[in-house]
Amino acid sequence: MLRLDGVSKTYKVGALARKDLHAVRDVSFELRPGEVVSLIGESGSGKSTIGRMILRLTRATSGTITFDGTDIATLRRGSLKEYYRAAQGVFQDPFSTFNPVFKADRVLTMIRQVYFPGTGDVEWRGRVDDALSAVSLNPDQVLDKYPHQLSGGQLQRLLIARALLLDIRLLVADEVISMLDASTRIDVLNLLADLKERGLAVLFITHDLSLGNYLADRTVILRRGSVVECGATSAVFGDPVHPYTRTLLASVPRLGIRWSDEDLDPGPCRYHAVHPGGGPPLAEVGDDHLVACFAGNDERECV
Amino acid sequence: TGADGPNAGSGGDAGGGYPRAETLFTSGTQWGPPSNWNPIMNWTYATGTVGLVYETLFLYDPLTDEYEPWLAESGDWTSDTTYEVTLREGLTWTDGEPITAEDVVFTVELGQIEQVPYHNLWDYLDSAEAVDERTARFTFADPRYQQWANWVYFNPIVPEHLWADKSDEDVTAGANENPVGSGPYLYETHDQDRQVWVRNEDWWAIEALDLDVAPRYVVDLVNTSNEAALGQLLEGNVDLSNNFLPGIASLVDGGYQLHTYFAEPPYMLSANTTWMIPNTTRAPLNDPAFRRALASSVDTATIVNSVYGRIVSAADPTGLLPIWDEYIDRNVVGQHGFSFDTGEAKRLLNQAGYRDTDGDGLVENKDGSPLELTLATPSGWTDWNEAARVIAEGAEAAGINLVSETPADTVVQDMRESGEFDIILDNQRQMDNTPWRYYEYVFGLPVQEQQTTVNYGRYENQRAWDLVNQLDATRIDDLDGMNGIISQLQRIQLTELPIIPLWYNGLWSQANETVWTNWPSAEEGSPGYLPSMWRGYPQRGAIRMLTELRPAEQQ
Amino acid sequence: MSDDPSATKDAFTASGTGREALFFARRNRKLVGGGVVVLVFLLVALTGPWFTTDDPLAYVGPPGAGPSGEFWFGTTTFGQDVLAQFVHGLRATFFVGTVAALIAGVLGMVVGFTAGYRGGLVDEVLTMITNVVLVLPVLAVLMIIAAYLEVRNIEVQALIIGLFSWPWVARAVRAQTLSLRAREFVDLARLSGAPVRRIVFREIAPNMASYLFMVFILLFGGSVLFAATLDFIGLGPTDGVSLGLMLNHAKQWSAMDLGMWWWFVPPGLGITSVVGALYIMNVGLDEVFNPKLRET
Amino acid sequence: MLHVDDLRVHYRTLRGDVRALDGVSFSVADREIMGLVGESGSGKTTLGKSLIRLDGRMRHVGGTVTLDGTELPIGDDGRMNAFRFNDVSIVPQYAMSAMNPTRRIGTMIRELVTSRGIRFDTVRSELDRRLDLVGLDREVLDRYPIELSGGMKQRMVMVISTLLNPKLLVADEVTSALDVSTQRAVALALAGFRDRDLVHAMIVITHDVSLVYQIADTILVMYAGKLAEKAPTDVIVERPLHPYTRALIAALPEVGVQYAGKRLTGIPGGPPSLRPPPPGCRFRDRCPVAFDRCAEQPPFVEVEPGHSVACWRAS
Amino acid sequence: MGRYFGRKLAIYALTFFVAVTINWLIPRFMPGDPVSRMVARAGMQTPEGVAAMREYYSSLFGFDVPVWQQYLNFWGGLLTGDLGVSLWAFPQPVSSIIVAAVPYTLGLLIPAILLSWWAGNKFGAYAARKKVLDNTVLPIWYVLTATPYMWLAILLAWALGKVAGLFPVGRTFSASLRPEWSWVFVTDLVSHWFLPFLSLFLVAFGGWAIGMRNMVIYELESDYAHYLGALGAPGKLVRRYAFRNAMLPQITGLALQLGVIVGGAVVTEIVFDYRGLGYLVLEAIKSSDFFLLQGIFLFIVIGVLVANFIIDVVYVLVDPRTRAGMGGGA
Ligand SMILES: Nc1ncnc2c1ncn2[C@@H]1O[C@H](COP(=O)(O)OP(=O)(O)OP(=O)(O)O)[C@@H](O)[C@H]1O
Ligand SMILES: Nc1ncnc2c1ncn2[C@@H]1O[C@H](COP(=O)(O)OP(=O)(O)OP(=O)(O)O)[C@@H](O)[C@H]1O
Ligand SMILES: [Mg+2]
Ligand SMILES: [Mg+2]
Repeated sequence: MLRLDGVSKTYKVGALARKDLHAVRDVSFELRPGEVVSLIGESGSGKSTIGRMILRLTRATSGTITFDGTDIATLRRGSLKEYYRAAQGVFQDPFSTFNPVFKADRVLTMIRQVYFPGTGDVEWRGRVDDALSAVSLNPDQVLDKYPHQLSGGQLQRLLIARALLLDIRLLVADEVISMLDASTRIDVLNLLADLKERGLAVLFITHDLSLGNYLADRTVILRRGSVVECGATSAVFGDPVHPYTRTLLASVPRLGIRWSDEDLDPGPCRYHAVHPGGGPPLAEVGDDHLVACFAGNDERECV
Repeated sequence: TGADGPNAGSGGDAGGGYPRAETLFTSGTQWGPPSNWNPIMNWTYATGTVGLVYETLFLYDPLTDEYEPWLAESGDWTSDTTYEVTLREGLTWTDGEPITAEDVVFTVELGQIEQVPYHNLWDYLDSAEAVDERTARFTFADPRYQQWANWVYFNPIVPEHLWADKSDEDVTAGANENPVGSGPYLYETHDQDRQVWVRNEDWWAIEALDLDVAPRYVVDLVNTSNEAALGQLLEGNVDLSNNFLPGIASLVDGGYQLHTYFAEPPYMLSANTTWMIPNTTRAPLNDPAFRRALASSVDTATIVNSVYGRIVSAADPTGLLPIWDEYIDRNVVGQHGFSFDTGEAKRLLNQAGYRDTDGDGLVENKDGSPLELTLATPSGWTDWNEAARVIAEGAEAAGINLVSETPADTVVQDMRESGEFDIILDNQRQMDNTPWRYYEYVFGLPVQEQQTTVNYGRYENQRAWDLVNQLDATRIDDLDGMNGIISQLQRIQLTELPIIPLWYNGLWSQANETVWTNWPSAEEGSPGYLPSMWRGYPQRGAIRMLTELRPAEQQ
Repeated sequence: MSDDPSATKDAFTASGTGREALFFARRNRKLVGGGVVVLVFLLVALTGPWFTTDDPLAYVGPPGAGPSGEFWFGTTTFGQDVLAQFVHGLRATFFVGTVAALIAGVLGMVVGFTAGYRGGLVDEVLTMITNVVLVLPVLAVLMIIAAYLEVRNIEVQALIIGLFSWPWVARAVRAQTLSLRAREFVDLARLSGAPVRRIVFREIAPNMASYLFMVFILLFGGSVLFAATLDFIGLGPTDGVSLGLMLNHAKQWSAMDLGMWWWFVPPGLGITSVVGALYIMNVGLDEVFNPKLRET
Repeated sequence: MLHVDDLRVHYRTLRGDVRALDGVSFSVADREIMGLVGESGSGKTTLGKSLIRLDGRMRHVGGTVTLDGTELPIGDDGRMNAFRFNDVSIVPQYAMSAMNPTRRIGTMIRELVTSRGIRFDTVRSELDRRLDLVGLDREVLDRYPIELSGGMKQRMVMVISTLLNPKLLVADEVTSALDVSTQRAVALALAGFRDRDLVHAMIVITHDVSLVYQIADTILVMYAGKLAEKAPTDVIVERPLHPYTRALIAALPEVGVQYAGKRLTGIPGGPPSLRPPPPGCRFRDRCPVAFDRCAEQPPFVEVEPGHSVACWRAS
Repeated sequence: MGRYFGRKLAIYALTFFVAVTINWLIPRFMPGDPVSRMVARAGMQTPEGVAAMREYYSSLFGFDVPVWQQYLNFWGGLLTGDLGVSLWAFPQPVSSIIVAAVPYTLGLLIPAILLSWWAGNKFGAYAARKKVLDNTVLPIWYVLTATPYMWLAILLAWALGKVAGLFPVGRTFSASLRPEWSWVFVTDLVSHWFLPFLSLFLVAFGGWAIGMRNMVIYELESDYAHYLGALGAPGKLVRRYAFRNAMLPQITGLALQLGVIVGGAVVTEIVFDYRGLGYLVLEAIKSSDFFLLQGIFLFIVIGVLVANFIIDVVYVLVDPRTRAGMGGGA
């Protein structure tokens, strides 16, 4: 359904935009209906940039992103609107996703103005109630309130409800839970899981490995804009190959297991084992399990 | 008042200043830094260049109507077409060279350069020659006695030995630093804000006329504004202010030791006439009847009393200055003169066919089209701006839609020269040796595309112009002859009203008596000279003011 | 002071808490006091001309008379009523301040929003222009322009002042827009298919409302002072009255040397009071909108 | 040895006082790292700040804090100054911006130390040692804060705060803004300070239970301005008694756990308002096991050695 | 860092170019032709005289070549310091008139700008920490900034000069003195300088004090100040840091205010009849001396640009954040 092909993003930074910052380099992956893909990486690795490119909030510098076979870069006004009917996003900070000047339910009204101008009040109210109950929100508690009167979890769910008002098939969830309390967070995660059951594809962006693992069918590990490892979640988490992935996993604080220095040794470069003389960016090391060369992106030689 | 008081720097040269008791501080003439000392550039040279340094053949005193031989010992018409001038004996330039008839001839011949202001001298002058060391003879093709009399007192003689090598540009636009003349003062120094002259101890008049100038230094201060000058005058930092100082009337009796020519209104001598100049090429201003109605609508008394606080006086209908009183034909004025009378103005309008057809209280043109006139005065000329408001109000009261506008003065100047105006104010004729200069201004022909000096209203009356030329060719001592012509001119002027005289501007002059006394005054026993340092006034006798000044008694 | 980054820092916190702001507004002595002064002067400016003569330039009294029962503020050298000139002049002051502030505010906002929201080359160019106008010595430019304008009335004056006062507004608005643009509700609006104009005016601008209001006050004050300066040096309107022109006239007719203090004290006091009260109101507003500055 | 006894700290606001700390009593032993966890708004930061410096709106309403037998004058800003840095110190939540941006770090430290009446030379060598300890180059002292990465700044602040070997160190959310690998380094550095006995006792505030589990000896759980439970780390994780603690632990996903396999559940509802808080047990409304008695505030009592809890069901 | 300055320089160069071009356009687009003006002033009576003079002045002012060449000549003259001839003080070169006036203006402006900035900052920082003081002086400062320059100047001149007679009003030094390095003269110069200086100082002072006060309040609320407080650093150190950091925006503020302050000097010089550039501007305007006006405008523009650049450099030197930001690294 959604396909990224060699997508790169270069930001021009510095005085007179003379410096290039390669935020995303040559990233490719695919998202199928009803599938959750989690995109994991440390801060600044380009996760949000990928999400924004998919939502066409930012344009890719090179590569193509296709949705149902259409290159989204070609979308114009009307067709873009249709694209947004099917693909929506929810962001990290629920408080900044709401315009603090206005009531929270304005995000719903905006959808009505653009997508359902002809809908009657009663019918609309019905839709809103449906969407809210899908995210287990009580309409009386959230409608007609200012954002600061609602909790982060409520706001985040309201945003998902907003997406549900449309017939979305793809949801980009960019760190939707990192600002939430441990207890609230799980509710939102469970909600996403339910949506997946309803056939929704979710791109789940996070830096928290345990959360990425909880939900995802497939996992993509990003480092400095490049994919270092990807594949089925069970494969990536069960048999992390790339040293970076291993470091990440070893650093995750887990209840019941204290940090130790084991598991950090990745052994010889598995990419080179497959492609000794170099080859595609990712090498297949198992069933639905790809990995990049162990060397960083900057070094040419793998030692 | 601290270091700034009149006695500051009284330690003499050693103290770094000009000894106060020996220095005369003047202001009111110089409106930009002293920038040239070229007597030919008679509109811009540093104050004192002519008079204190360069001198003229004669002085002319308008108050007594007398010519006083100055560099010249005498000057006479030896025939109808020849004039001979004899210089005093033993005159020298301040560099020691003798002043000779050749210098006089040279100066006159400079007029052949087109850019020299008196170039038109050669329209009627045939030749000039030095007869001997001291005598110069001028032969005229078409003698213009009045103009020539004007020339001999107004234009200074320059030294040939220093000027002969100058290029035409240098003569007409050069700065002439280090001026060498013959007068009572020498160039001392100048600065952005002042011109300083120091006494010439070898001045010829000390011996020849037993005259000497009292102040050792004359410091002429550059003006920034009139109000600043007032402050300086009140503090005694300026001895003579030739600035327009509104409100001075209320200060004369205020214990500031202020002195004016008259002790009561108008305090000042009248120096020139302010006219309202209608553009006679435009309807309805081309209609003498309308101009007359307009003239009657002006409340001159309010201008004199309120705008000027009575330091000016209302003008005679002819506009001739008080010094020219003898030339005014009272009969003509009695018959054709005008005065402020709103009712009369309305009557005249009605009679001439200007009626209020749309009932707004303002008359329309004869053809019924709306009539709207503007009176332009340069912005920042506050007294004129105020006066223009009063004029506009008076006109409105009479039913004339007259609006006062204040464009930048360059704009007004352009309007004036190109004739792109309805009505303006002007006052470009000073008191002078002959009313011919006045009538030349009023009737000057031919009208050119750009009118740069005369007849801005573009009034065309060949007969009047012929009379003016006839007047010019009349001898200056032929009073009856002059009056005969002038009377005819006045009849034309008052029936046609090409200009509308309103008030006499003063010869602005206020002195502080703290340091110097014996200022010119109308009082019995005081010197009656013109109290002004304005350009052109030293030769009108004002230089004699300096010879009459006395240091104040020191306490 | 006008470009004070501190003023922008917490502008966001202003929003959404309208009732709280109102609560603080009413309690804030600076805001209330300043507001009262401004309102009183506004009232005088609006109604005053009915109580004084129609023509403030008419010669209605004795020349140069001090304040008296008949002429509260005395008369000018010509016998014009200073009070009448004052109330008419106040009108001009409010007019110039408002119009110039509106022009500069709108220009600054348009440039600032465009530069901040569009970014890229548009931003570069606009920022460049802004900086160029910003470093021009504005008063010198205004003087030159004013000196050569043939028609000079209050409207023109307000216009040219407005045309040169916008750059710092543009800079501030751009900076705020940049930071607001990065906020996620803007992305959300884009995801909702809202057009650019709507995003700028319905999403970004309301968040800066309190800031823009304060900017307007500063612009108003600045314009009034600018206008007074121009008037004073004789480059003001060529007709009509204004407080600056009164000062100009008082100076030109030597009110100081003639001891006519009543001629030059009221106009200056009027300007200072109005602008000062507005500035103090601004501090009050800042305190209202910005919790950090509130007195505890 | 830190004793906190019935500490009450309120925030003054227009609409009445917020009772952010409503009677908390606990102690921290020497060489103990105590993790302080709880939901957002439960009063963790308030507690940390109370031990160091009350800000303008905070009011010390009651209770005492005793450190090694000396009572801290926490309500008196002036007298408290003598204890700060020397005896009690903090690594603040905002470590990213805690250093003066326009001063070289070394200069700032020198000025800070000097201002406390200590000659810089005397701590200079110690400073270098500490930098080595947390893995920072000594040359960072010549740099400006902006030239350091987040993790470096965090560690730098730790070094500064502990420079005078305080008896008590409060570390507030020191790792929240960092990514996992840096988080680990910083947390371990923190534990290192205790291990080398540079700090006697430490309170580590976080909302991440799994993180404190890695380094803390005991964990104190707060809920809505009150203490819920305190116990040694393993006890809290394995045998929590308070229903809130249990729910909190249960809501933590772990690597390897998938929703399909083990669906975690959150805690329904939200914490009560603290302005003023409702009577009785504050967790009552969200508690699956609440009963009548909960209308009364349960005391915070020790149910076994080192394990205290505030719940009627538990005691 | 080089790139940062490159960019700044580009802006300044562009500003300069724009300003010069505007400047060049002035006499060519505005009403009133300088040539006619000179001719008219001379009162030429004969048509030949008028024609000859026109020709002379046209070539003197360089109006006798095609427009593009006039523009190039203008730049050429500019770069060689030839700003043409003044009409107001004909035939003095504009440059020498400006050179004579500049010391007075700078003597007035530089102390007024720097002292008001320094004192305003000191005082503002001081007031920020004392609630009572703050509440009393803040309104005064606001009133000061709200005061029209000229009114304050008039009041000072009237009260201290005319009524109290403490200081002379008008002129740069007494007319009775010769400019020289003597005690009498210098005292006189200073006593004339004082009131204009004071008026400029006062009006600017309020603005700086307010700015500083606000900045310090924010700085005292910032994280590093809280951290220092938590470590028991004495208030003195915290305030010193707050002051230093608050100073940085004030430096930028100084650059921005320069243009405005130049304007203030114009007015002050008018009120006090002080012969600096401001007085020249007005004279040039009054007498439509385009060339002088062009020259002064250029001078002011260059002055403001140079001052801005210096301030930029200073700013970079004192604020590590800009340096780090500029490097592009960090
Ligand atoms: N608009 C932009 N202009 C310039 N650089 C940008 C822009 N947006 C992001 N970047 C840079 O691109 C890189 C990737 O940013 P991105 O936000 O995608 O990272 P991320 O993985 O989402 O990080 P985080 O976990 O902090 O959200 C970063 O170095 C960031 O600084
Ligand atoms: N300045 C303040 N004014 C009023 N109330 C405050 C203030 N600061 C905090 N509070 C309130 O005090 C309570 C405790 O806040 P505190 O910051 O201690 O929580 P926390 O546990 O640290 O939360 P977080 O995990 O979000 O940091 C909260 O209800 C909060 O709303
Ligand atoms: Mg991100
Ligand atoms: Mg906290």
